[in-house]
Amino acid sequence: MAVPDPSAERARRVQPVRLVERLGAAVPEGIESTTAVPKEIQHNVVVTSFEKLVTWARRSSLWPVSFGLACCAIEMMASTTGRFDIARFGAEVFRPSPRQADVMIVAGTVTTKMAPAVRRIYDQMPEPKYVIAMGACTIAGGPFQGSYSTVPGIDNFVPVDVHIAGCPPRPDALLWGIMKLQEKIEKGRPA
Amino acid sequence: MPSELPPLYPIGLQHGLVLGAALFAVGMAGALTKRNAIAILMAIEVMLNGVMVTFVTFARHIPGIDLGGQIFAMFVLTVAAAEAAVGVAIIITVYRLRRTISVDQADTLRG
Amino acid sequence: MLIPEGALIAVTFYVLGVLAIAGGVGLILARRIFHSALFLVLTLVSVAGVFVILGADFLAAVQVLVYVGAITVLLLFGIMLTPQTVQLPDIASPGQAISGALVAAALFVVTVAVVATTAWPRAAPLPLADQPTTNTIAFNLFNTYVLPFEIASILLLVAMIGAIVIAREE
Amino acid sequence: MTLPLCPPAVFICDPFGHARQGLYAVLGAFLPEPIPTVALTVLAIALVLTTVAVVVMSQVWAERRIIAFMQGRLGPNRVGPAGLLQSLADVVKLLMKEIIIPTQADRIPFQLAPLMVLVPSLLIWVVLPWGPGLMVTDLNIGVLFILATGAIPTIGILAAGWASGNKYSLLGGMRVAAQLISYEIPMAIIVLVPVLLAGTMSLQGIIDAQSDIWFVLALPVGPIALFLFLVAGIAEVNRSPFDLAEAESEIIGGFHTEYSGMAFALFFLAEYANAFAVSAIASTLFLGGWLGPILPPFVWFFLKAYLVFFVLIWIRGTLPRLRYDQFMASAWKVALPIALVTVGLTAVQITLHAIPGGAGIQ
Repeated sequence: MAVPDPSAERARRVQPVRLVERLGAAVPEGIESTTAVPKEIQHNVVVTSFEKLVTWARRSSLWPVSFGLACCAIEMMASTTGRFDIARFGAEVFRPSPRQADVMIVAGTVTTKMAPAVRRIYDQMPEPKYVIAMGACTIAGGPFQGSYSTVPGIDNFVPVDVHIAGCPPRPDALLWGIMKLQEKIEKGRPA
Repeated sequence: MPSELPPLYPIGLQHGLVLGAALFAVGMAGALTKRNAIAILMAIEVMLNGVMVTFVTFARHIPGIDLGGQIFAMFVLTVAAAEAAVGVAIIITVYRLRRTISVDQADTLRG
Repeated sequence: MLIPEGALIAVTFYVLGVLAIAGGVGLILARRIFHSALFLVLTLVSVAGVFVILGADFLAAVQVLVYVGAITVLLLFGIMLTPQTVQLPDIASPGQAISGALVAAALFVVTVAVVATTAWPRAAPLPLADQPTTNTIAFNLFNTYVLPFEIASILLLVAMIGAIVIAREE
Repeated sequence: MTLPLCPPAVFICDPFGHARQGLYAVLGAFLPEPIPTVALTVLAIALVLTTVAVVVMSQVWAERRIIAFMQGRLGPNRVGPAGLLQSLADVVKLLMKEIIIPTQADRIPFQLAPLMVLVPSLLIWVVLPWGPGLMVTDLNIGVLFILATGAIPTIGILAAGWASGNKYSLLGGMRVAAQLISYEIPMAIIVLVPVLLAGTMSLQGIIDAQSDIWFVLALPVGPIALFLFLVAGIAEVNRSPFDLAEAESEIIGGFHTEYSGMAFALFFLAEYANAFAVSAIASTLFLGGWLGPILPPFVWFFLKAYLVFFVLIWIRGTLPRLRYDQFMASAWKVALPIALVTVGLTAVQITLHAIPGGAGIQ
């Protein structure tokens, strides 16, 4: 990046560095890691099928945290209604407490003031956890890019699994994002 | 002693009474040594439980026709409920006035 | 029978009795008042189990319903409504604690001595078969013991009104 | 009833009883006496536990599908046929999730609380009669046992709220305790109506007393009692419209805010097991339990219980959540007086022998 972005700099300052380091190591968490299985028993049928079962369960039951930041959140709410029905994927269980959620749908403009709160919600979620960045503002600041108050993309402080383009993305785009996330979980994360 | 006990019911009268006495003593120790007023209330509940065990043991082993021991245990239960309600109300009032429920500090009337 | 039924009952009785006493001791020794309340629950439930063994099934259910379901919850409410900013050590001064424990121990010894030396009447206990006690209790409560029953209800009413009046904020 | 009952001699009418007799014969042939009885009791407990798990999963699925239907949606339909495996996926996922214990938490009560909530709700299943003689044990104080075990989870919930070290958990815990105590009183009084009508507290005895007429049809007290029982029951199990303890928009889930993974799943399991228990108790006390023509008794039991549970889902899909003061006022100022009057009326009717099907007191 040739031109240093002051807001990006600010966003980096709000991040809790220790936690980013932990994530920066990009260790595959939980059961889906095959590296933990010793070589001799890697072809063990039970382990493999159990792993498959867990992966299947994780991709089939993605409970989002219920929080929204701006206009994209309206589209996120619309995705639960009859026309789109996020419930078909078992993802209508919007948990109010991040402790019980699997996926954080960051929907809307993330301001520098809000960034620590977003990061905190991410930290409060139990592993394994996923993040969907919904909309142009969340991905890269959108129309507010370069503004003094907007974070140019949440990749600066949380690891994002799926980006959904649009301003705002339609609810079907969010559904597409959830399906992409399911594919990603199935293939094993980080892909 | 065990030979005198009927074969169907192995626990003698004395066993139940000793359990009741032990509960009463433990509760009494708690009531005498704790400082938190609610803890004292709890200890008193343990004492009342000891009394109830004693009553029920008597109802079991000295059977009248009317299970009077169990009925008395029920009255003890009633008294315990009333005592807890009034006790907690008093403690909350004391807390509201003095911001503490330690019985050592609620000594306004001491000369 | 491989294991005699009587032995099973006796073992259950002793385990429950030890649990009840352990709950009482834990209540005294616990540092946090909330832990004391949980120990109290242990005592109350164990005593309910003792009641079942002593053939008082109705009373056991009432014990759980009233003591665990109502009185303990009331005490927990009391704990939560009186937050202590300063966590004091909850045991009284050593002198008082030791003398209190001694008095309680002395009482226990005296009671046990009395229990051991008294010549109790040797009436045959009821057979262990589950006789429903509910009917007997209900019948006697409303015949022989109707006056204490009414007094108890008046006591409850007075306690209720008193508690409301005392705890009410003006 | 003009239609014949399912004869217990036919295998399909009483498969559990026949299986029990067969197993007992086989085991008793070469094992000394206490072992077959103990083994069969353990088997019965295992069967009940499995049933609880399956029932809870089916309930969650049914609830999500039915609510979706009522809202003009489809509901879960991607995982397994018609989304049937959705609950299984949820359970496996929750099993494998991290369990976070907050630093502010009081560790031992925090970890003990889910068990204190779950175990009593499983205990209630001990006395639910699936068919004639088909229960783990038939207590002669069955109704009181249900009320007593139903009182224990309050402590667990308060412990969860207190031990989490979170203000929302504490608020949720206190709310739920106040709510459970308030609605336990009308509930305890209203179950006296079937107890008075049957003259016994044993659930099996109450069902036997309904062989002529279901207690819900014992006019005029029957329908009032059933309605009040359902209202109090919904409040007891924290379901909408009385889910103030878990009001997501107010206190982010109440007492289980800080619970994740399996610990949360235990609360979830207890909640649905309780919801089904309330449905089953309502059908036992008022709708004749396993009584019914042609079909086997256990089918009738589950049919009626699921029917009542459907009503609970229906209420959830229809009514908004109450405000807290309205909720408490309706307990103390409406439900309690109505319950008292209903029980009094029942007693008067029974003494006058003016109630259809009433056992009466000599």
